[in-house]
Amino acid sequence: MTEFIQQILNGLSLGSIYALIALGYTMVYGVIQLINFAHGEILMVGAFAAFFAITVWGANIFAAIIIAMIASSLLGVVIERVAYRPLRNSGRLAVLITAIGVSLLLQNGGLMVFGTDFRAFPRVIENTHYKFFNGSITITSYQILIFTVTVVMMLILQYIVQKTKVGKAMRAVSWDKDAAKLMGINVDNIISVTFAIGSAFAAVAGVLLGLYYNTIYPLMGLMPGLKAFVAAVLGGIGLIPGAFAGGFLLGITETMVSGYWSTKWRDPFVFIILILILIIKPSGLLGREEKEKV
Amino acid sequence: MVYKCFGRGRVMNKWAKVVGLLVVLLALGLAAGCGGGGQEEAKDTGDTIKIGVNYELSGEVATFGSHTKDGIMLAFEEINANGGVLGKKIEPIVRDNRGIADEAMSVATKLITEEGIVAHLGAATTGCTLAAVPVCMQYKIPLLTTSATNPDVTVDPKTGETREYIFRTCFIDPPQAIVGADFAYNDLKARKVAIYYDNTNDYSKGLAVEFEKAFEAIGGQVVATEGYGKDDEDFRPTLTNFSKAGADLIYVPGYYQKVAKIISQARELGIKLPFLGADGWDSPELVSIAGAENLNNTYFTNHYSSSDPSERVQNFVKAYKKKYGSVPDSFAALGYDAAYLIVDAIKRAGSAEPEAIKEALAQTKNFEAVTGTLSFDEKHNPVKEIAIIEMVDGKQVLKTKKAPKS
Amino acid sequence: MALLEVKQLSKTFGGLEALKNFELSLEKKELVGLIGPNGAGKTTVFNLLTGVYKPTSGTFYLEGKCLLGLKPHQITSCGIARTFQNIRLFGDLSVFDNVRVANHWYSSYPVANAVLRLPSYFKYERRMSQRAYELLEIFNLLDKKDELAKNLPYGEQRRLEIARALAAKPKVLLLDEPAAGMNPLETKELMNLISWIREEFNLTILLIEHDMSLVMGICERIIVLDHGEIIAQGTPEEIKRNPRVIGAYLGEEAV
Amino acid sequence: MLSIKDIDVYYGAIHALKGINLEIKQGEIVTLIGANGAGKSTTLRTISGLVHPKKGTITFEGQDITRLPAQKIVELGISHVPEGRRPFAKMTVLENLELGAYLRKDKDGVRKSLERVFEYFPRLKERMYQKAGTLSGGEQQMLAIGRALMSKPKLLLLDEPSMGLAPILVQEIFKIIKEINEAGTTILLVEQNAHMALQIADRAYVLETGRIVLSGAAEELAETEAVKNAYLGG
Amino acid sequence: MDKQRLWLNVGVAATLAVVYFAVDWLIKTGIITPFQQLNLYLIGINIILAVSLNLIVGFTGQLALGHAGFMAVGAYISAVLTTKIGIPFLPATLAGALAAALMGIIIGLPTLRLRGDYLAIATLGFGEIVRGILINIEYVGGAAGLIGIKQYCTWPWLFFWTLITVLFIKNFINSTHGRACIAIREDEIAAEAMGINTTKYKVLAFSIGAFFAGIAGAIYAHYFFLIQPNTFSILKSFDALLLVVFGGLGSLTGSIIAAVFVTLITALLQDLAQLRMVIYAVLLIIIMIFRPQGLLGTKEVTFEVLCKKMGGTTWHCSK
Repeated sequence: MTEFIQQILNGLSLGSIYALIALGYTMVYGVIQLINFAHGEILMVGAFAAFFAITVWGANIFAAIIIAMIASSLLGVVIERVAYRPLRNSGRLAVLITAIGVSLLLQNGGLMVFGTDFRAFPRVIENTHYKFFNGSITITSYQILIFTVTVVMMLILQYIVQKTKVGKAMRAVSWDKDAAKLMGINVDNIISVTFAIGSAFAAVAGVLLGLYYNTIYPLMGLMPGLKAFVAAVLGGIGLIPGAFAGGFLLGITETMVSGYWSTKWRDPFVFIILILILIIKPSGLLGREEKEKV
Repeated sequence: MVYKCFGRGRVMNKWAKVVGLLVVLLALGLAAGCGGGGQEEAKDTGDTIKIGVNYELSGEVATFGSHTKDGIMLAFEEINANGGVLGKKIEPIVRDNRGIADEAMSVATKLITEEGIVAHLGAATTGCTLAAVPVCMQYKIPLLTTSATNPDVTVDPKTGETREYIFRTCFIDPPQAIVGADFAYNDLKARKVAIYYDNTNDYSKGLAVEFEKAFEAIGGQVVATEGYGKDDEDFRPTLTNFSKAGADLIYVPGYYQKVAKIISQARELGIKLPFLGADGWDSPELVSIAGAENLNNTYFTNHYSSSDPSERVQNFVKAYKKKYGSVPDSFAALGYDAAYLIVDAIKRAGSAEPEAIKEALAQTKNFEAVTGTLSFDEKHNPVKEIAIIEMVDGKQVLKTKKAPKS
Repeated sequence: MALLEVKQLSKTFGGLEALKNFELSLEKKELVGLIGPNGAGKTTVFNLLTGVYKPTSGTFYLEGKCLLGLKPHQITSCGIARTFQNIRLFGDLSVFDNVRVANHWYSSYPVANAVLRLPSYFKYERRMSQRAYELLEIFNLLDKKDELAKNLPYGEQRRLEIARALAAKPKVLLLDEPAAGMNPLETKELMNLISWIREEFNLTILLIEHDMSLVMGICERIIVLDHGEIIAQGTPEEIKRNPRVIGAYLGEEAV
Repeated sequence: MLSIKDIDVYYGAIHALKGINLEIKQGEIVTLIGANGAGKSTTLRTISGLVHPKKGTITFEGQDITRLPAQKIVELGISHVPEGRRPFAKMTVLENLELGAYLRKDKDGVRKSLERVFEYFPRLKERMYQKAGTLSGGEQQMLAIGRALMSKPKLLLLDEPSMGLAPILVQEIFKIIKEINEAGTTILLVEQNAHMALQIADRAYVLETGRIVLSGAAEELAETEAVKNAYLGG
Repeated sequence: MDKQRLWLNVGVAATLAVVYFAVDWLIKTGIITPFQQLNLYLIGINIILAVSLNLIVGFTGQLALGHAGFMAVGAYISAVLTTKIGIPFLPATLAGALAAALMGIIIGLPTLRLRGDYLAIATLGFGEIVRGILINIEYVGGAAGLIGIKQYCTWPWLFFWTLITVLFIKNFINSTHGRACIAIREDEIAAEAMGINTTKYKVLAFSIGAFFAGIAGAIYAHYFFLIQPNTFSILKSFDALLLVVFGGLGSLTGSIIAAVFVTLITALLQDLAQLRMVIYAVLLIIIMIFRPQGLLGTKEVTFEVLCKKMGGTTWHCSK
């Protein structure tokens, strides 16, 4: 039983990270229906920005996170301007390919600029272990930190989108760009803001990933990015609570499969579950199936 | 009339785009040319000996490839500075195979048939090396790999015959696993071990299998075996299972970036058992990722130790540090050795003909390398001592050297 | 026996009753109009009859055969074809191909014949083309046959949609607001066309329309829906004078 | 108030508007009638900045707005009710109306405007917290007009307000359009239903394939043979 | 009309024969270098991949990201048959392709309810499942891959299979079945309403696409000596999708041109070592920005079009 609880806890922390990355993914998707494949790389750049802020300028962790968020936001906005905006009225697949191109560029550019080594992310926060039930269950302060940050970020994002003026404008742009323009909304600016916020989230995820796993690497965003995308789809893409739920479901499933069965079969198993869920609920866990109006 | 103007406007627009594209391409080409030019040495052909360097410089295993390449380039630089070989300079031709097998084959084909190399260095991973092997066999060009440990690389598994043109500077899995098992049983007095290997990596898998064989052969017991994937970041569940299985040592034959996390996560969970690993551990990053303290009571088998006091090793470490600013890992050392070995073979053969180089390579005896004194056996695998390194407060300490008893 | 017999058809969308106990009986070659305010459930009737939606209860028969639970393409092959309120042409296909596609279900040949270009491929293709020519000629679209459907002007798109529906060889044709977005002149032409194809193809037609001049002009019978229920049916004259219809739909001035 | 001079508009290779000239005076209702694809909607989209003309100028209250982006034009006081109503279906009625006042900073003024909209359309008040997508077609049209009014426009562009609506609703909507105009908002109305449009409009323009072919006082135009035959069903 | 078509066909066949024998001769005499030859094979494989994926994505409008999975099935089944069981190349290839087609049906049937990005992610998952399973099967070499495959694929085979693929899919597209697929792409509901069994055609498109991806896999395995699960990762699926989008969704000739172009670019960039992928990525972005609809859009380059372009006689060939 305690082992089960431990596995759940491990799953929750892994899930938090997926959820945090998926939030940014889903937000960008929600507004412009673009699968921003470069999201994982934006995360990587954020992590490196924090890394350099700490190791070179001696910044503390909060300053480092702020710097990472600024760097990632700028990058996100620039990517949107340069690579996605010219294609806004083109087919979706063209943008998808461009996104893959941007992702490749950042990965390989990262390898050239940052080098091919795995780098140790400084342990700027003490990782305390809290033990329960005679030490059979351990919770680390990193796990608590990641979980809390993810929940808080989700609530912030939900607040921004649902309650603020910018959020309403985002939803309007997401539904109908021309109609939004007629309301006096500057669609280009709103999309830039969306990318900035989504990328800032990615930066936070990147820093946490670096802290949690101790390493950063130019290709570090690849797999978490893909998994987070899967999580976002699993929960219902474009939905903020969906990204949250999908991330946790994915994280817990992964740890359960590795803990009780075998790590070897984890990925195939996770994807089989994904397909099964999609077959039963074709628009994800929380997505409502929208019949096309005839 | 209006329509015509409009039509021309569009054409103009298109031309503007094409011109723009060309300008960008040209700029990129120039940038690329400069970048590429920096890599390669003097290009006056005729008077140089061309050696192909086919490595994983991008993609998921770029770390290995680029470190090996760094070691190789350092060696060639030194050799050229000392007058080259047979009165000629070495011209290394560096290509990236992205860690993809078909790319490695394509690179090998191009290097051999278009660039005219006389010997082929690479690749770092078994997969890419195996893709280059048939090409080198076909065109009779000696291939020297630095870190492909799979036995099938130098021996055709179907016929059991040694591949005539294929050599390697690293030891293969069995000797390393045998020494590891020997050390675990006799020096660390371990009786029950758990094995945790990288399931997506044949190197790691091979070591796991060989270690299990060797350890059980000398009387030990393997109580748990588990694999992890290359994308796994969370090893806590499995580690929790291991400590329950009653293991008194955990053998982790993987690469440092995962190993470091496995160890630090184990220590987090309060698992104080000794860890034993293999050459994949060798990287300065191991310490920075895992934390010095966590690494106490861990050991690994390796090609060499940068803390080895021998003059040869220390000279290499110093030169490498000077050029690249970091301590060389095994990949760099193996690459460095491979470059010297090829040149040595050319010198001994007195000719830069592939056939002659191959003959000379096959007869290599007691070649003094950074990674030990090396001779090739009949299977073109190096026979050399294996270093066992202990991690003490974040420092690599040469614990002992052992020859594999098979 | 009536050609199309609809019995007690109902449809609920998440608690909202879109259609309640809809009854309809269409005789061969009848031309019936379906009118009512927005959201009254007119298009829902079409979607139920063509299998796009599954009814919550009730059933319907074509020539005595129960069509309940069949997929849309199966219903089409039983003899019901339709047009759409918001024109759903195959935009990137040519006008000609739009019509040929609708021949598909009764004039197909095995994939192998197509891939190997066996004689039957040519035979059937010729037959399909022939039929498409004829229909395009009738609808005066032949000179536009190679244009992409999306590039046609609005009125022609509406016509093409009807031509495409006819190519599916229906016994019953459902037209959803065929005159929407047409000016009175075009509407008049359309009325003539509808009457003519009914004779020519022996069709039974059910149409939804807001343009009262068209509905009153050519329908023999009109059914009025409001909030999912039939509130009146009868001849155009009867409907025009029906106080419930005036209150819910037509308004005072239209009388 | 608004004057359009010689504008040419292209959609890709299609020449949609060919040298359109148009004039709207303060307080008028002006209607554009014409067949589908004649360029009526394009004219509105050009005025509101959704598309930009290749040549020609548009001036509003003496200011050149030809090249201004859509949001600037809204700011100047032109509000456009697009064809097909286009409500933000997943947002509530209230949120839709609030978005209409996106650029306004005067909170009290916005509240007044909201009350005014609810006066015109009491049904919207009843459905304030309902998702716009669940409204019926007529209610959506009311919402679209209401949303446009929230920016307190001087000029209201209406694109096919009667499209797809039951006759009884068409009458209601037109009544309210008249009311809005009488309360001081200038209106440019694009209508398929020429009959209704000419009844409430002061002046009218007839568009055919991207050109203005007729213009004049609405009553006079309604009497001309050409208009009668083509647009009023004889 | 028929006579004209006959002459056209004869002309096409003659051109193809000339190309075949010319290349055959050039290879034998060594004028085509081994490296060029290798790229010729890559071009062939890429053409097959792009054309078959275009049927699914470009013509039927179903976004699929699992093409590498089908390719892997074809590669592994055929390679196991030739190396472990000793079956000749042709039947092994067909078996591999049929197995892939079966996979196409298996993955196609349940996932057809999914639309757009949901289908994309489900097919992506399928590709990863195939890869994950292959890694865990020791019989086929696990992660290290299957080695010792004979290089059975020679120029005649490559030419034959590329030609068969293109002809098959071209003929399929230009038939009522192909029109049915395109109708589904354009408007699924309307297609269904016009009597098209959309499920059947989506599964058909998936299985035909998968079949030829399987062929590409078999050719790949029997030219490159070894196959590894990681070769058939999601990146390979992206590569194939890239060719399709780059050539133009719904343009077969576009896919072919894109396959040739991209393979050559990759080969040319090889000399740049680390920089190659950076430049490749930049090129990709630039090209997509300048031609978002792909090289040819939905147009095809045919002999007719070429004749017209060159100002020759126009073929009034009413279809």
